[in-house]
Amino acid sequence: MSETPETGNVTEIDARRAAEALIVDVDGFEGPLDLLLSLSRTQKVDLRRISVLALAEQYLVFVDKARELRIELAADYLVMAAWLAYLKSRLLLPPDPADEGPSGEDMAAHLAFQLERLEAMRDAAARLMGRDRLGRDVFARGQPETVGRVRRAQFTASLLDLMQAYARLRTKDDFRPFVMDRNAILTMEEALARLRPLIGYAGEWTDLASYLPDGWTADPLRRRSALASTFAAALELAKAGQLELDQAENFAPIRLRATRDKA
Amino acid sequence: MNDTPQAPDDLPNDSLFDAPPLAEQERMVEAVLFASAEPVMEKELAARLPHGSDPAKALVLLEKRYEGRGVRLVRVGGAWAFRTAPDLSFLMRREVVETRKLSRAAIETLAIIAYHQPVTRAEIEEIRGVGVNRGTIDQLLEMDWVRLGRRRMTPGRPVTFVVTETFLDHFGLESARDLPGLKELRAAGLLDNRPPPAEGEAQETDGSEEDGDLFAPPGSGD
Amino acid sequence: MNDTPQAPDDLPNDSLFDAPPLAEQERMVEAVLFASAEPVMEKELAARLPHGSDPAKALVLLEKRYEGRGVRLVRVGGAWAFRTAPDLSFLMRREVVETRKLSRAAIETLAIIAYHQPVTRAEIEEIRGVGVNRGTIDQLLEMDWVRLGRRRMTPGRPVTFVVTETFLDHFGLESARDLPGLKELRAAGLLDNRPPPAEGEAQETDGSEEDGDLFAPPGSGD
Repeated sequence: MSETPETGNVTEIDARRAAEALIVDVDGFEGPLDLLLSLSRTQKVDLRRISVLALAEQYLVFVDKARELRIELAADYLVMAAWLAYLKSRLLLPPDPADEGPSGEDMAAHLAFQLERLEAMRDAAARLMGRDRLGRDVFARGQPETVGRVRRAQFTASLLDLMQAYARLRTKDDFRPFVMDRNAILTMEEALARLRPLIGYAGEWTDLASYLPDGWTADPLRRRSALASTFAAALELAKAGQLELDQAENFAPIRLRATRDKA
Repeated sequence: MNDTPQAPDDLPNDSLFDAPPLAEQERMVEAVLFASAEPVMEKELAARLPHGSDPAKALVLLEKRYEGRGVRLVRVGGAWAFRTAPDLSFLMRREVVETRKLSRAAIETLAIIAYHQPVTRAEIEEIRGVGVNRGTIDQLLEMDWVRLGRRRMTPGRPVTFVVTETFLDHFGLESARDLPGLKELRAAGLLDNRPPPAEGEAQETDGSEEDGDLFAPPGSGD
Repeated sequence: MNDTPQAPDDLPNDSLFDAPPLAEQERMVEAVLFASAEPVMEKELAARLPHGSDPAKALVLLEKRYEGRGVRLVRVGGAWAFRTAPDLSFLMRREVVETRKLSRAAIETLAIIAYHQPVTRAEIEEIRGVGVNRGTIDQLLEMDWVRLGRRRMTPGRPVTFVVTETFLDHFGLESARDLPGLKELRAAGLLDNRPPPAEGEAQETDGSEEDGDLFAPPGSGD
């Protein structure tokens, strides 16, 4: 289909004239395929019936003309020229049975396909750009109302987390006998635990010593530890604003009472 | 489908000097108000609509059309705009749920409540060895994982905490008694394999303290 | 007597767990879509409406309601948005957003991606017969008109490009299937990835299409 008699219709002179017109614009082409597509328009036929041979000739004339005018063509234009010269020879010479390669017709058909495809994409692009477009022909809400985001934290824990936490606490507990459970020591935690529920009743000034647990007053060692930790616990609670402390003079009994702001 | 050229007969612009029909003006006002970034003054509508249009009339129609809809035509100062119907304002809020791990303090407190319920705050503090932040318990209450139990009949009548059904649901437990005990925790490798020094003895000395059941294994609660 | 105007019995909100009536759902969808400049996914509508609502049904009603109005309900992929009617664009000169002019290369590249998606850079170059400038694709990515698709399972695992919902929204397409002329182009075989005719020995290098055959006129491989 590419070796149609139209080949001769495009005279050398016409082709040169066309090339000269195009050459001015060589930067305007998006590569050799684009140039070929432009050249093919001069044939004024459907791309499916185009004469690839004539097109190859036009292209070669274009390249010659460019050389004559000392215009430097990009390498890809020259690669295309070489390939088209090869294609031209394949189309003109009788097929060589020893040659394994594709026939000139196949090559020409593929080039025609590429041109047709490029043109189709170009038309599609034009149709696409010609659609009613957002922000030009069609408009979105000009005053969108913002969607407030309400953050809500959702806390999770797995059963494993829970058990590990408990295990951690109990492991700590297992070591207590070593460190803490000496008979003569009342820990501050213990004193605090004891004092906390009791202070609710301490409406009047009461001697700190009266808060010592039973069985901790006889033995001096135990008494000292109990007094120290209860005093420390009292300081802690005073710090927390739950009770007030008072001492009349040095070494006088330390007295405490509940803070009176709840009344 | 929408890129076909419009039927030229309908075009308002071939009747160059006649105002478009009122229904058409209403469409126009609708589109302009929709797309505008700010409320539009009536006189600006008049300037933008084809010559001879009467935006005031179109606005009346439009206002009626949107009556009771999800969007309403409202007057803002001397200008007009579309606004979401006030009763639907709740749709304009989107809740973003962030999932976070419970803090160590919270999970420990929760574990103590679960294993020792009913348990007072002082007891929790005793077991943890540190004070319990008010916020920590509040958080657990708010999550509906713990609730208040009966007051303890001891001086000060402190409140106790117990776990809730929601808690059991979340952890897939039928009851708090199903929580694995210490031995099982150890068998599961959750406790150090180190044999606990004099466990039985420690247990006994503990027992002599104020709240006997404090360190009782799960399920032995009072 | 009791002549207060409200009829509290009709209020839909005392049926807390029933979905609101369809007409009410329609209002809600209307409000949500009106409030947003971006298309809203159907599943997001479902998430924002009260539990049990069926936005799909409400959308059908709403689409009908806005037929022929100055504002229309349009579908963009899996999302929905209100847009002004295209025939009223002449009123909107004030709203026109000046967009960056796209180069011819960018426009063609965009069209090739839209019609051939998912498509690799090498395939785009093969179709255009010229190398694709890095900046061209970057620009399209930046405009959020194209995005990366899945990698092609061929040697070198090249990335592919596909068009986005923003692209569909911009060009008023419901889906990429609605691209103008798509069927005809496909029927004409112009969307086929037709390889150049086999070249015998030259063919071996063709497998790694990455570099040599950028312009890919058949046989220009090396």
